[in-house]
Amino acid sequence: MGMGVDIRNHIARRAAKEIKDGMIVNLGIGIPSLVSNYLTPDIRVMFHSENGILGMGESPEKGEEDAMLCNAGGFPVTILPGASYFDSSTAFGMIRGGHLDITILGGLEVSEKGDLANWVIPGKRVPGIGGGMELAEKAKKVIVLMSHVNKNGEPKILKECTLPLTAKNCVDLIITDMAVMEVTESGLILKEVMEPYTVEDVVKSTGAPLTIRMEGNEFD
Amino acid sequence: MGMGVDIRNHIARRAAKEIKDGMIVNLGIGIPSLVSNYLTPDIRVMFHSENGILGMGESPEKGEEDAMLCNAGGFPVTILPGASYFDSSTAFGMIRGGHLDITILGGLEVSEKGDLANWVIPGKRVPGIGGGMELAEKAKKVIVLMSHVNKNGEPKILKECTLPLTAKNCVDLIITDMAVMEVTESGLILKEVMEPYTVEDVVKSTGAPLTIRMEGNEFD
Amino acid sequence: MTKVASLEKALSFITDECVLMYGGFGGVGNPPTIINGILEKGVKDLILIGNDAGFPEIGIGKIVSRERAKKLITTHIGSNPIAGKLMVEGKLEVEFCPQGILAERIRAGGAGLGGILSDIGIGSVIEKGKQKVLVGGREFLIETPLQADVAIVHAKKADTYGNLIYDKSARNTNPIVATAGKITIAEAEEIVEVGELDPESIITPGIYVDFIVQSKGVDWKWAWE
Amino acid sequence: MTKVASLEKALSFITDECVLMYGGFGGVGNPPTIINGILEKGVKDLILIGNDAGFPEIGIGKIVSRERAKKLITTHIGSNPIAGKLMVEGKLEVEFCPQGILAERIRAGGAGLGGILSDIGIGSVIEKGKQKVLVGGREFLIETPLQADVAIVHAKKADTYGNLIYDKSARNTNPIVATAGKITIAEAEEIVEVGELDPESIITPGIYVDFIVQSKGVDWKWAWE
Repeated sequence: MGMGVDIRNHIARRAAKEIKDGMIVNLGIGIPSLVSNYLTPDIRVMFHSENGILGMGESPEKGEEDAMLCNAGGFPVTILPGASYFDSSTAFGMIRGGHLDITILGGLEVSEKGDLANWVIPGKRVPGIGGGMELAEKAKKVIVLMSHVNKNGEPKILKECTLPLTAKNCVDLIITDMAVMEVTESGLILKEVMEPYTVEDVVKSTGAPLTIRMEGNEFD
Repeated sequence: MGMGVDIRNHIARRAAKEIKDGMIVNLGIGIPSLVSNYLTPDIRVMFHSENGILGMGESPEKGEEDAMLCNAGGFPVTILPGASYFDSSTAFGMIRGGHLDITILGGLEVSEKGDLANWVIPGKRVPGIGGGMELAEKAKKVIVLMSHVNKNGEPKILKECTLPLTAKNCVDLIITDMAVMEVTESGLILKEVMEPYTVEDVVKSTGAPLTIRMEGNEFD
Repeated sequence: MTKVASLEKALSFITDECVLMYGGFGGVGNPPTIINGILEKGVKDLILIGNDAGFPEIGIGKIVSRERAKKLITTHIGSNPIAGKLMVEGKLEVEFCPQGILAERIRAGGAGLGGILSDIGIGSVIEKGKQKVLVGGREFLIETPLQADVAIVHAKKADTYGNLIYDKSARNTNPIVATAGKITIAEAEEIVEVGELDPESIITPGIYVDFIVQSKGVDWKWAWE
Repeated sequence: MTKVASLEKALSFITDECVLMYGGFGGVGNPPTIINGILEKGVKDLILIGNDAGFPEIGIGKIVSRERAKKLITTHIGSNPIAGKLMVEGKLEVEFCPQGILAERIRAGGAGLGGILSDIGIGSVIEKGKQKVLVGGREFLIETPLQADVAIVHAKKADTYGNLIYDKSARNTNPIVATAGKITIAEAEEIVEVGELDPESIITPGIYVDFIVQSKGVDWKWAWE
């Protein structure tokens, strides 16, 4: 997405605030995978992985990797006390059964109705669907982390997505380098604006109407 | 069925001959449950139970029962080396997946086409279907053990069953107190006659035509 | 963050007319402490879902024998003659399902599937009231998923997060039942701290368990006694 | 009665154009010794079924990269760019399936179900070519079962009857894949006598396994290296 490391980490830090003690959370690849770095020690979370782990911990130290203990992306992880292993059909049974409190995913486009497109760009190679559809459709809360605009400066938050959908009406919260927006029945609510942007910057960079209802204030 | 212990054991002993080394076998309740007593030590069999055991052994000694180790009938069992425990959905996945070499079941009626009725007598209380349908439909070989006639002396082996069916076209072999009969595409083959009966006795007590093709001989 | 709860707390979710699913097979693996608690609390008109009706004085059978259930979705009731008597008298509605298909319907309920396609019982009374589909030229019954307001299971050990391991054949239907409750209550013979169970040995991940109750142990005579 | 076999014997069942299902997820848990054996034997035109295409030089990825497969039923191929290139060039037919639904289709194949009903991907490209049914007023896709001529899995330990236990997250799709082969071959890091595995700890009962091959161990660099 061409965002610097600092901005990516900033988005991840903001997303971490959505995670409460005791939650079961699945993190997608990319920026979402950074979120676990920003949890405070009082927040005990069970991280879920599609390949069959509940209770992932931090990445191992270099040299301490275990070839038989990896996350869904194939990268080495550790486990925390209380963790369990199971097969992938069980891992997805948990997802479809509605047991995930939050999934945090990357996005290519999000519509004002909460439609998510994040799996294929026409004209580019199709990488496949993976577990994204199930996570987007079935997690209790879906948070999308992405850059606010594409590399041509065009909005990625739109009235209607132009790319093939991953799932309809699934996104609850969008966190970008510019803003935090909630998806509601009546459209998008702008809740926070990131430094150094202004409300006007955000509105200009968003392809759908925003209702402005910032923390502690109410504009309309 | 009003058959004496000796006759029941005799039927069970004959059924045991059908079991070959290395087979996976499920025994129903009643006479079938006696079959395991008649296996010779060279025949190593994995006994399967619907509640989630593969590799059941003999009944425990009195006083050695384990309340947490029972067969599908709720009676105490033991396990052999190589046994495993799993849940009931897996136990039936094994059955439907075609992994059972033989199931030995009781019967109320069997037709010449191999239809089996063994679960409900109209007018009597319906006990339920249990796992019998899946065993009868999906085991590679289905052997039925029963008395040749009912308590009124009427045949239980018929051209068509009169009772509700457990499964159609499923029975491969019938072993009774009078005879051993194979079910084939072209009807029932009488293979053996039990002491003290004659071929004529068997034919008279059977409600379907029998082709007589005894061990080492051929009559027609 | 412990899920260990008093029996009273756990029972507060089990109320008149609720859909109660129970683990166990032939009495073995039914959770005895919770079942006795239900009887003592006086809950009635339960809709039960489980493998069988136990024995008259063993396991779930006690709830059936004492007429605390109005409906039972199960595979057979032969081991509990009182269940059969109540059925004939019209005091207990019974819906029979082939045993492995009941297990799959429970699993489907827990795993968020819309149902399964089955060829078990085609052409028999099992078809009654069920939708059929033709797939690849073959006919299948649509067997719908089963879920419960409350699922109760019996475990050998639980950690305080609700990870469960079972005891030999008392595992039976418990792992699938544990997945299919809106609320799942596990009765455990032993409760240990998080981290004490080998992650490889856990059969039911704690994600499925909402409350853990200390078992008072098996209190009945067994079927063979 | 031992199922331990030579690699050569096991490979005799894996022939040109056969349907080969493989356990593993992102390379982890693919059986390396069997995969290398397939490459050395020169088997071609395989129809592969498995979670992903591995990495170009890791696990099942090697079979794809070396153009030994004509078709792949999978969930994503993003980690193996050569798979994407072959797909675009028309040299590899790829059928995509949502990840959990692929797992369920494999499980259904192993468990003798006619299929499952799924609401994943309704209204998307996933619907393409699939039957739909309306159950209780809701629309579902019929997802059909998957089986294979040969299923290959990787285990930590096997006993000579074929009971298997797995190693941490390398378990992933292996237990379901083990159930869905007409012939199932397990590659095990360690082979022990019958009776040495705790019956409670066995994940794949030996009933599903036809042959056991001694693993030569993981021979590749991992994705993160």
